[in-house]
Amino acid sequence: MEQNKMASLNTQILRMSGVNPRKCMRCGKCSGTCPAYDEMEYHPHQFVHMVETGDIASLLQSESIYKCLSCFACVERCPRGVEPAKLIEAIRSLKTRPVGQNHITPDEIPALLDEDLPQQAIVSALRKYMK
Amino acid sequence: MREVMVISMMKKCAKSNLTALLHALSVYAPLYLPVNGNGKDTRAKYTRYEDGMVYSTDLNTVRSAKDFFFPQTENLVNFKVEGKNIEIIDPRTEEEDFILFGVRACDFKSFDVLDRVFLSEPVDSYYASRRAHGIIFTMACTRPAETCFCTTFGINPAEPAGDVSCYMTEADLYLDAKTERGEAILAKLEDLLTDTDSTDIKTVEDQKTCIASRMEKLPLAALSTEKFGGDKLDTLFDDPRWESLSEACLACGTCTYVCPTCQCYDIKDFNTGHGVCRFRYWDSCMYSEFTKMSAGQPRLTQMQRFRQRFMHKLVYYPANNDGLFSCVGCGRCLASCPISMNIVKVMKTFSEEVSDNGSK
Amino acid sequence: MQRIGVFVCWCGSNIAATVDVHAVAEAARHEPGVVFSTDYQYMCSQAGQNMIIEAVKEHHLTGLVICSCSPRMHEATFRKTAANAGINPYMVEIANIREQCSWVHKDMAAGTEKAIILAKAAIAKVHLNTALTPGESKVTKRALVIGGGIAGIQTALDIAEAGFPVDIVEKEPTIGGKMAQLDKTFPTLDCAACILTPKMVDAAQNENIRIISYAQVEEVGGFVGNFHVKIRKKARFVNEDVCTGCGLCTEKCPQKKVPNAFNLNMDNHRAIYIPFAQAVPKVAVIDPNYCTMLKTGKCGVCAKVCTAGAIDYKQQDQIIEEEYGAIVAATGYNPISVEKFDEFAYSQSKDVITSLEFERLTNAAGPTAGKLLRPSDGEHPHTIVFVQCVGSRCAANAAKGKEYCSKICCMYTAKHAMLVRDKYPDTDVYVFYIDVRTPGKNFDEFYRRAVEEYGVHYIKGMVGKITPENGKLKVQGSDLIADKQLHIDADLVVLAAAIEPDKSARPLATMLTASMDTNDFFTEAHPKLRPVESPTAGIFLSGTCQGPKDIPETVSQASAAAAKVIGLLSKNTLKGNPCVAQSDEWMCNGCSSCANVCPYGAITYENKEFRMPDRSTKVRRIAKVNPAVCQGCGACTVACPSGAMDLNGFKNNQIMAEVDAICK
Amino acid sequence: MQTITRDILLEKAASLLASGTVNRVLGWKKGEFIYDVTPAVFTNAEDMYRHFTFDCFCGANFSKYLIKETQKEGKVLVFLKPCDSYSFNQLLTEHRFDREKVYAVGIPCDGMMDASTVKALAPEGLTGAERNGDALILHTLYDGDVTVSYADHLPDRCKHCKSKKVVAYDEMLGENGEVTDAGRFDEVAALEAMTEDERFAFWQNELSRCIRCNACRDVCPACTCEKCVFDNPGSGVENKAISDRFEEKLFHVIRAFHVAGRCTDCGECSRVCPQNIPLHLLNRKFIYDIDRNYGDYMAGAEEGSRAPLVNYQIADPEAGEVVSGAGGDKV
Amino acid sequence: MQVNENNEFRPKIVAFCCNWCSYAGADLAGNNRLAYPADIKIIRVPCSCRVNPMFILRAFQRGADGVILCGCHPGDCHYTSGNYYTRRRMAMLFSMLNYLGIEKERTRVEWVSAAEGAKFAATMQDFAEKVKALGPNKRLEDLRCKQ
Repeated sequence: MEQNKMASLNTQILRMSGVNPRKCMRCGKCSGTCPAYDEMEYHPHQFVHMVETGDIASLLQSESIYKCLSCFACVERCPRGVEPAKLIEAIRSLKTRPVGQNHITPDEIPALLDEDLPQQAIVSALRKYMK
Repeated sequence: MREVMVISMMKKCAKSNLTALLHALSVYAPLYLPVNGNGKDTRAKYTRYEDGMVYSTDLNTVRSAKDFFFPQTENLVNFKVEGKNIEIIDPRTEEEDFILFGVRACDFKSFDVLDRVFLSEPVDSYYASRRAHGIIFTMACTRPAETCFCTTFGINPAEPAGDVSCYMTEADLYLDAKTERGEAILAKLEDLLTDTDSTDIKTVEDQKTCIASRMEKLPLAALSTEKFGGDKLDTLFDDPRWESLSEACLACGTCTYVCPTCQCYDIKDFNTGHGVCRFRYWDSCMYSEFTKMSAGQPRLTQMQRFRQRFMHKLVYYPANNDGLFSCVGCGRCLASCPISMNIVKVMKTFSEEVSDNGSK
Repeated sequence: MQRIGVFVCWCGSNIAATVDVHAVAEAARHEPGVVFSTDYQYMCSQAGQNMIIEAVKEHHLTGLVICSCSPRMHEATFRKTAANAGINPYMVEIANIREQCSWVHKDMAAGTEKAIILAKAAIAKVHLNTALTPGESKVTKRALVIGGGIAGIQTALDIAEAGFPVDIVEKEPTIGGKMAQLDKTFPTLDCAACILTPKMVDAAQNENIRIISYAQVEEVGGFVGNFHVKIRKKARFVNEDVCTGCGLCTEKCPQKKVPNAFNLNMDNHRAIYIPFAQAVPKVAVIDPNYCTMLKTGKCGVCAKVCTAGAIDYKQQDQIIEEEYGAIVAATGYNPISVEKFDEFAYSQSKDVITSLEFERLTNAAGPTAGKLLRPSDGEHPHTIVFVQCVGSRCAANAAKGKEYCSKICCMYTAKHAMLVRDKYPDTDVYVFYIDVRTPGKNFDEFYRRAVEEYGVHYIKGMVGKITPENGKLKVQGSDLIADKQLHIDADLVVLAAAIEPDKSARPLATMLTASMDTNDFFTEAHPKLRPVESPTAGIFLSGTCQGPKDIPETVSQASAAAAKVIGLLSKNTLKGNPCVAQSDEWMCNGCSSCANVCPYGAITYENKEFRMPDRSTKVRRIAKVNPAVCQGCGACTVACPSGAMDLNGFKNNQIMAEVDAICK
Repeated sequence: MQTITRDILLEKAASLLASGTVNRVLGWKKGEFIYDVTPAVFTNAEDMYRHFTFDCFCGANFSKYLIKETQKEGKVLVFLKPCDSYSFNQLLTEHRFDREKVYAVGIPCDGMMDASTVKALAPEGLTGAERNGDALILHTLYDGDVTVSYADHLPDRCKHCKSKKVVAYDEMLGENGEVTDAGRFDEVAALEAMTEDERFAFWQNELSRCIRCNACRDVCPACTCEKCVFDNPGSGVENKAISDRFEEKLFHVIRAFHVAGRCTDCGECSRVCPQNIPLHLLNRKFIYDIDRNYGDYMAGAEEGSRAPLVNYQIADPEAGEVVSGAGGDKV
Repeated sequence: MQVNENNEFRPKIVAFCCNWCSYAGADLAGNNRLAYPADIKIIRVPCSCRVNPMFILRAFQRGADGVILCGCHPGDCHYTSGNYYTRRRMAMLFSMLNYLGIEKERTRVEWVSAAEGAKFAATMQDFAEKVKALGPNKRLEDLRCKQ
């Protein structure tokens, strides 16, 4: 039963993201390029691998999905066009879409802003949290 | 043809009883009548009547009524081949009576044009048999279209002839038997018909007057055959205007196939794998392959083929048939030609005064 | 009407056991046109063949139907029999009643019924057969090799050795190609120049070889055995026959700021130059874009110093026209441009270089005389990072990069890493790799030596970002084994750029009507069985123009191509396959659909004047099939909407007659 | 946007004739009624002032006539609507005429009415029509004036217009439009969504009306064979008449196949069909299949482009994957 | 329509096979005595790209109940690219036939190499069964050709 649910979650992630994790050739360039690498429990190439193998549960529970900055560097640089960030975004959406599940509310954002935060990151943040 | 003209009382049928009338006719013999289409094309076409069908009052069917006597294709003879043996088979079965309902005056006149071709010696027995078994109910045209010009050829859409002539009014259908065969069939329908009185006759006469006045107001009412006829070969054949008239012609066969009087056909063998079907089918003088012989085609250019069609209708046919033109002014070609070139434009062009660079 | 004889073979019991051969012969006898029908134990035996010959004579047969084994087995046999009997060999049709009937149907009734139908289909077809004669064409005994790299040189040498004249057309002023730029070669580490330059000299001295350098093919006409080629030899403003290659002009020329392409623009040469010391031909060339004399009419220093009087400022491009029997494409490769990969900062830092640039930097004849120095400051680098697969193995739809593996990078990177560690043991060398691919003789051993003996740090992972900062290159990459992100401060980064076919290959392929794949590599006639031939007859492929290759593979392919060329040139005439396409010029409307699908470029167009049925004359564009080039696939017959194109031996009406007979 | 009127075209033609740029003009000649416009060649401005017309009934695609016209001496002026210009390019791609012999003037188009559409609105006694913006006023003999929406009653090909951009011209009059997509595959998709039985019934009903007049073929700018296989006794498929229902399908399938990848979707086939068979739905099916399986391709959009059926990609889908069955949407 | 003694429908099937791969594959099936229904009749063509859509329609007209076209695997064509054109052409044709309501199981393209005798036999077996299940071809028949 649980397995079925996970399988359907997996399908949903693939559909939402439009990502085909099988295209990954395990070069690790996504993780090589990721600015938030050290913050993460699971790294971009692992995200892809875990989705491919169906290990969704661990991902959903991991803080890593909020650590992704949505900078899309991995999407830009992946030689195979796998687009890991889209996958992460899909997983995050799956978690935050149900009412009240937001990791953080919009009201909390101003308090978290600091001077050095680039504009791009703010936009990314909104993209992340205002689904 | 052989019908004996009769004078008998016109009958009438309330329009509310029309369905019952059609049903009764279809019981008498297979009945074909105009019915609107149910696909992408909703225009009327002759359809074998089945209960539930509704008679279409459209002015004219897309294809003419000639199909019933001269179908587009028909098997003439079959050859059955087995190994090196050949057996000859006549595919015909006994022809039965059938009824054509709603034929307009122009189409009815076209049968006359065809008869002169197929019923003169040697008689075409395939055509003759069908002609003998067809019972025709004609219908007067109350709303002639802008493309109508039957009056140019002396046809009166208010007096459509046939075995039975019909007139449709708001409330009734009037049926006027014109032949014995028509009378006989009306006699069988007597439960559904009532006799007419002077008011009815006046109603029908009023309709005829109305039709006549409407015909006069049509845009093509003034079209004249003055410049045409059996004796005009020399004046028309070499006229340079054929070039420009035929310039845009695509050489498709639309005009000939919708025409009620075009009667050219070709005969061909089809190898079925078990033998041969020898069939005839409409041909079109517009086609480059028309009357092609081993030495080639007699008419080499589209201009020549185009000219052939109109010369045939307006000169050659009348020359051989007591001045009868082989056009009945139904207007189908006007509506269907892809490039809108047609007999009216041809006639009008040649009716214009010729400038000095015109025909000799 | 044909007079057809039907011969049903028993094939011992192979056919007769499950097909009633008498019934087949009997059924065939009743078919229209059949005047003789019989069955026999072994049709292919001498006795059987004699029986056929007798029947032809006795019954005046014009067509034969043999109901027997597969035509792939004995069609040729029975065609010969027909010829012996005095009828055209192509008046024979085979009904395959063994492999496709008796052997696959156990039921006698079903097998016999099917055999009869197959016989009838063959009879129906033979009714429409016509006599066919193969065409012949002569062979010009001269070959053209396009490209003077190691592939072209090897091919030319082999052809010349066999005694045939061969021309090498090279677009650069010297032959040698990429190999001349390399330092050492893997896996033996011998020096490239030491093994290449003797071959270059051999080529120059071989009397069967003519080297047309600084030249390009401009036009190709004709077909296999009879190519007509126009070659443009660019003006080098130096009389090749007179120049002694002394090099004095290249030292005296006042224009010193001409980027040296041979050294990948890492240093400069003069406006008049000899590309490198061992150039062949060793003749100077003037770059007209930089030469003051040619640009302004003032200078003339080189002419003044040239004792041989070889300088000719008025020299014009020269067109050479020549006939060839065979053409070999050996156009080679180039590294892709890596500027598009922003993350590797190639455009931002001089210290990010490509592997080919690295070759020049370590080459004794290179800009640093073989000392490994950073291009930015000439300092010795202490930390070097090699990045593999730059632009190789990308997704098919990727905006930058290639889908294929460039094949040679793993090995040369190992070589580079090893050489660095050998010469400069104080240097740290990191190689980021996705996979290390070493299938080749002594290849993996070589790579392992780099790791085990020379201590190169191989990191499974990829570099994500390089940032130049304070004279260093901050390399950020992943280490997938250690599961961490690495940050290395490097002095030099070497990118193993993907390789791609030379840009000149595409227009050349069009001229040759040779097909190419989507990556602009030439397509081979068959990927396994005809790897050195192009589908276009008479066009052969040598080296990397066909796909990424290392030197040993390139040389093997070059020799293989030469062998094919020699085979072709040793024939005096070529006999064609008569089952070729034919266009009915009255029906053709010249739309070019057929030429678009023809894999052999056998179809050309011409404007021809016709007297039309309406007695007018009209010039019409019509297709012509060259029967010497057509291989008879029939692709054109279906591409042609008007049915003007038909295929001899498999005509539309023949196939339809078979269909009819089968479906009856 | 400047509205292109008869006067503007007349003026252009007259000046090109006067300057000697062209020696004749391929244009529309007014007919007896409002809708029966005939393509004609004018050799002088005087004739044009008398007979030339331009209104919303000038739907005929002139490109095919250029094959014949360019055989003559001198340059011919042709007015190209967006649709016509695609055919123009396609014909050039197939080397069907000499571009040098044509002076092409592009004109914008916002949809052309055709005869059968207006005749359907007023089957009897249509004496005239006028267009005023979106209002099309039909004058009739028996029902007075009938006003309908122009846009609503455009024929299918214009309702689902593929492009308002003239892609080939020497000179453009008015403002060029853009490539549009007005849901031209909606009808095909609806048919694809039916079951096989329903589709068979639909096409049986439509194709059974065919009278093999060949108008669709003869008007088609992609059908420019010297001799059509259906006219060639040697082809084995020649037939002049439909003697069996099979032949309806044979003719229309083969014709659609022969123009597949070359058809510019001008819709002339459906316009001229005297039996109102929606023939464009066959051609659009091929275009739709090509777009979905081999990438978007518009024949005639670019001169010299390679038609999809004389081209291939190694990664093309297999035949079995392309066939879209009942309700079949291809993923 | 053909029936056998048990009054069972026997389909007529035309198989076009390219000379270099599929025809050789069929020969190999024979060499290995791999049975498939006798309803299959093979027509040899040089390349699958020689098959004109007209041949396929012709077969149906003349009484075929199914038509299968076999060629070399993509990339293995003896003529390098013939089967790529075949693939597009037949994809288009079959899609169109299905669009007209012709059962899609009546037409098939299959790649069979010279080494795939077993695949050839299995493919033919399967195709014959599918066509048989559909029953006689009514939608593309020509009544004149029926006996």
